[in-house]
Amino acid sequence: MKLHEYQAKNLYAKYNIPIPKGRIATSASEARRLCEELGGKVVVKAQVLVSGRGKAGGVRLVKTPEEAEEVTTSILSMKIKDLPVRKVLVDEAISISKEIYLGITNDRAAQKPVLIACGAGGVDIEEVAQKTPGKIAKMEVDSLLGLRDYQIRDIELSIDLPRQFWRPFGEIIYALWKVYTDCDATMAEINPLVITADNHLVALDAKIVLDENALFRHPDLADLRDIDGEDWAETQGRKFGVSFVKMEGDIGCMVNGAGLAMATMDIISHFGGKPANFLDIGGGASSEKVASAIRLILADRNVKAILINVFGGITRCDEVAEGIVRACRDVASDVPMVVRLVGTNEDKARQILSGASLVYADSLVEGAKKAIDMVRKEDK
Amino acid sequence: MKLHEYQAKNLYAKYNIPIPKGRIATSASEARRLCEELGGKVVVKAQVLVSGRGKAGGVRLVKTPEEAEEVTTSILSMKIKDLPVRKVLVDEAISISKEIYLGITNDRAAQKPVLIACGAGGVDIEEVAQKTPGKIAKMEVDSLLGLRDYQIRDIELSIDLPRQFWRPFGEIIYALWKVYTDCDATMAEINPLVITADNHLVALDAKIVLDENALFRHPDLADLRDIDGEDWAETQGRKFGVSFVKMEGDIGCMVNGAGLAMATMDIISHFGGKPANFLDIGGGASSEKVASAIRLILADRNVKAILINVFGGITRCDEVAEGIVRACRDVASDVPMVVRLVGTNEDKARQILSGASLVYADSLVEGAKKAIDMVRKEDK
Amino acid sequence: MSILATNKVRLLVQGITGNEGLFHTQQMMAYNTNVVAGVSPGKGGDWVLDGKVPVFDTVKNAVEVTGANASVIFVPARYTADAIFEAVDGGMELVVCITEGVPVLDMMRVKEYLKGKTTRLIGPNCPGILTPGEVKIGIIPGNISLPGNIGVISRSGTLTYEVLYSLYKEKRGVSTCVGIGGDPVKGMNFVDVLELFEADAKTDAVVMIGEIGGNDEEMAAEFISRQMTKPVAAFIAGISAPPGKRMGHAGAIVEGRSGSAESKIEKLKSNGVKLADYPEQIATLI
Amino acid sequence: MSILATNKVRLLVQGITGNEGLFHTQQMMAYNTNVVAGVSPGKGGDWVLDGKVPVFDTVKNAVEVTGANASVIFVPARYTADAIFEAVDGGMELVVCITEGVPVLDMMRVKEYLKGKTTRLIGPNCPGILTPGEVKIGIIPGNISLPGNIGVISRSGTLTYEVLYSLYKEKRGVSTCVGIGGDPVKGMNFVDVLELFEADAKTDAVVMIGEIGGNDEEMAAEFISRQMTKPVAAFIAGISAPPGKRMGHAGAIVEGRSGSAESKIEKLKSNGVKLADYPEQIATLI
Repeated sequence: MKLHEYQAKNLYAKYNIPIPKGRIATSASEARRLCEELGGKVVVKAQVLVSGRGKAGGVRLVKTPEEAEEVTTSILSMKIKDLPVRKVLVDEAISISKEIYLGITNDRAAQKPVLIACGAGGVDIEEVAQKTPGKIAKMEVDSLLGLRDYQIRDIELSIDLPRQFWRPFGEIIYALWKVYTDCDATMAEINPLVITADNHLVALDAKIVLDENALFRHPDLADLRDIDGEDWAETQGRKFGVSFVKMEGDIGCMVNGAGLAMATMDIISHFGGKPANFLDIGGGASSEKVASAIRLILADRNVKAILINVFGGITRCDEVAEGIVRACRDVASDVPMVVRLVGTNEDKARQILSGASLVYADSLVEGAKKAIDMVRKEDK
Repeated sequence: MKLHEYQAKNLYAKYNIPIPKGRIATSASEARRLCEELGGKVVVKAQVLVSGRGKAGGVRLVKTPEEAEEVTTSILSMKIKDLPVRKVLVDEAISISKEIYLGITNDRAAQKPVLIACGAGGVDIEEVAQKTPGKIAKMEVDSLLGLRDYQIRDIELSIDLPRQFWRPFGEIIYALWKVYTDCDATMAEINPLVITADNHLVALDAKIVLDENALFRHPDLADLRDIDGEDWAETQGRKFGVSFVKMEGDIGCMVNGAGLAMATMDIISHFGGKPANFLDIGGGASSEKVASAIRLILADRNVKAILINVFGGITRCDEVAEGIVRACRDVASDVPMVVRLVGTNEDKARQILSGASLVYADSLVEGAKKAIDMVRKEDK
Repeated sequence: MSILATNKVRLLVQGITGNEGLFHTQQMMAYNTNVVAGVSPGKGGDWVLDGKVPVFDTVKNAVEVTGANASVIFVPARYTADAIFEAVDGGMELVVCITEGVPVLDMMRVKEYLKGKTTRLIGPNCPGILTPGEVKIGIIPGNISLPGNIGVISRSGTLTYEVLYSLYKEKRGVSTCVGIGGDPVKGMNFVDVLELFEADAKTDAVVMIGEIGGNDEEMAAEFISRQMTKPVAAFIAGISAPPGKRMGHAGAIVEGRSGSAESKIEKLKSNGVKLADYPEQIATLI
Repeated sequence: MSILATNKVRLLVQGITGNEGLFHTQQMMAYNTNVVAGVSPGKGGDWVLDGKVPVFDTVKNAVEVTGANASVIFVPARYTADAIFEAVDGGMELVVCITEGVPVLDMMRVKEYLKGKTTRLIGPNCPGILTPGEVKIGIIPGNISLPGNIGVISRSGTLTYEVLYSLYKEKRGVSTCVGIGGDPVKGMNFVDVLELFEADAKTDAVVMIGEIGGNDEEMAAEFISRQMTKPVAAFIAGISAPPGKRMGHAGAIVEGRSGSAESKIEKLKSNGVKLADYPEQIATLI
């Protein structure tokens, strides 16, 4: 689960990481007032849960309250990668003498947390990482032992940080480590962490991704979820307990298991079709969940056919069948469906579906081909 | 560093371990008032930093305020193993249905913390441990991972604790573990932990020993040291930064290093003498420290000769020699001294001591024999 | 005997009294797996499945009484790390963790704890192990596989079944199928299991089922080219998946260009592995 | 080459800029020990001892530049655990920790962390290692020992010197002297070092210096009877010491009757070890 920049900054501030003075605004007039309060020179930053807002014009330096109002009006009317901007963060402007990158994430290869720092922070950090990987300092941390002081010193040495900043920088690294472990983050980042013109360290931007699996330990953080700021279909999917990602095609898919769901999309693509979504109903789905999933697929007007592919293990095919029947009854739709059901209670499922107007498939290949044919017929 | 029972109980209470209602009293009238407040039936417990107070009559159940006053008068006039009793703890009396032993300490063999429990707690626990070791449950804990829930369940199973008490008992074990680690204890004990007649768990007694080496992390706990309640000479020794233990003999010893100090005592005993003390001046002692150590030895009127044995490595023999000269100047004493100095700056030391009326020895054996001879002469 | 487990295993089920634990214990026993005990804190002394399996409060206790040497875990995610630690402390040689949704920080701690210990961990979030006709530890359906000489390793759940089923339809037998799970931090990975298959006399070829994310498949490709003498065929799911939601710059810096289906497929192909375009094709490649 | 270290060692001194660190570095270098670097956080870039030894901020940095493979630690007690972790992470083969007063909980954590790692730790609160005429890592005076064939292990500091000196006076040479330190939780113990002496071609007999407390000597006695072919002579200090201040019942339960000088002497004697009545006697026993 991603947090907004302002939420992440509030969290960092609790751990004594210095952040710029700033507040959130949901209207242009509010932004104008905040700009006055903060002394006139501020940065107005769109709060959206995708990256690339800077390049999209969602971050603007302004010098007067009037300008703040004007810019905020424009930002609040933007969509960035399909997501509407509903809030802006108004931060005091800071004179920067140096930008540092600092982040902690889970390194899958090492199976450990890894601390990353670079003396050349900012938006081009990934380019730096690719072109001059030697400039990036990485430090794996033993999660039982925790981050130790000497590891921080090693990082500071590696990025050639002038010694006068070792102490405050070390405190920030340690605080970020605490945020990362205390909050079960999978990623906690400060980019840039700046050295100001008067030699202070300030976290100018903040990014945190929390481990969805660990939210049960953090009800307060779970409450920070901004449903309005997320993709609608994904939010719906989470509500029903299914994993959903919208795509650009026209064949809706409903599958049990993430790997099989991807394979189903792959096979549609392989034979020339275009999947409209990724949808994993998980293991042991109820008929109700199945029905909700189908309704979610049908909410996408591009969908011209649906391919249901279920390999019943924990999941019972008869439950899936009942869900299909229920969805067909509830939603008035003429989108054709191809159904492939194998495994637990497969025979019972066939019986339940015997009355419905569905196309059956015995194999995944057959199912994919039939769905593609339907779309082609439709297109004619 | 040992804490008093009442100090340990206060600490336990901070970690939500249930303790009896009770308060400290330093006079009989105070104890009487506390007894009234607590409803009449109380236990009056001598607060001394040695064990065996129960057998010495330092723990008494009383039924009236008058009796409390009387008993307290008597306890406050006692000495237990040479230590005067200056305070009593007045605790409400508890009806006991079962006594449990619970403790955590460092297991040298395992090099780990070990949790110990027994369904038969109380004063005879060590006898239980020797006669029926099977009744004692032990659980080693990984100090990086910490105590885990299943280990607590294993302990509960091992001592056949009725399941109704698993939850509260588990919470107490976990709290004791927190005390042990948070406070750098080397031992934290509840004996007995009782199940009351109405099925509650209460820590009836409490014992904590803190790691002297870790007190720098716990200034608040270091302040709990009760200097009046300790052996005078040990306290003095700590003040000067030397390790001192009084014994029953007549040959005072001053040595650098604990092992060599013990070996010096052993060799005195081996040749028929009796050491008056253990005294380790540590490594790199200053002349001032040496002088203080000699004064401490001379404070014991039984001392009839002193054997100084220093093997200079970090410790410089000339510093030691200057300390000896200084002590001889400051204290008017006719106790004879045998000096054996080897190692760093040995020659310089001999020069410094050339004027003093001392007996020299080249080896430890020679030194011990000469000191024994001196005492024998004295005794004639 | 194939790899990891035999019918001599003395299996313990952690979380045996839950719905899933109970159902799959029944299934494993129906497959003649030697389930000797269950663990469910607070329920020690009970017996489940018509009095066939005794339940204990702790792993230690279960081991003392039944001599269990392997464990399969069905406990809820919030208790899973503790269950794994308990299994390791209990001396299990093999731990198969089925539970999904385990916090990644918990798993990183588990991995540190496992260092220097002899316990082998499969999972979490995995379907477990099936040696057709002999033993089943986990939830892989038993009726879609025949005994044979093909080793199967998969990061996926139902996709594994799909591949097993396609082998089954072609009457191709399997030595052992190991579902290692798709979580970012987990027990054994592709390389660990490939090593076992390479050494296993009953296995003549290996099928590997991967998916996007991480660089396990890339590591496997290198291992195959360096150490494997047996042929390997693979399917990688996710070539048409939307670009992963990367975790900030940090994820990009750590993972670099690896992780995409293209990267994995290319790396595997260039190291001599035959790639299937879709799951059912795999039976034709070995 | 005797045990643990040779004159090929590339030694790092952690805490080199402190009084003790600096003094003993000088002493070690005077003994021709190959000191390649020092570590002192915040002082990286300095040079000490007339520009002979470069100082680094971290062990990692020192290793990168100088290839150090062993470390001796003189840092204050409150930073010692961190210094050991750093040395282990820095890949040191041998760490000798001189510092005394390290909290026991810190050392228990160190011991857990060392599991499964190859680093050998000596100490803390120990005088270190001396291979007469070859190499000195620590603070054992170099001028009271001759090269020879007797291995010496000791839990004590100055008592070790006493024994070395008595061997010296009898012209008996020493292969290596290892002061393992007297702390309750420490790196290598008697058994670990006895094992090395048993395997060392340069060592023909071993002198062991123990003291009251713990059961290291008892374990050593068992090891000697089971595994040692070389003769062992011992001195145990503390037979006339006051009865130990036991830590509550817990200490008594854990340690039982072991720990006293009598227990140790009896156990060693009954396993074929010759016991000295006083330190100077030991030279006559081997």
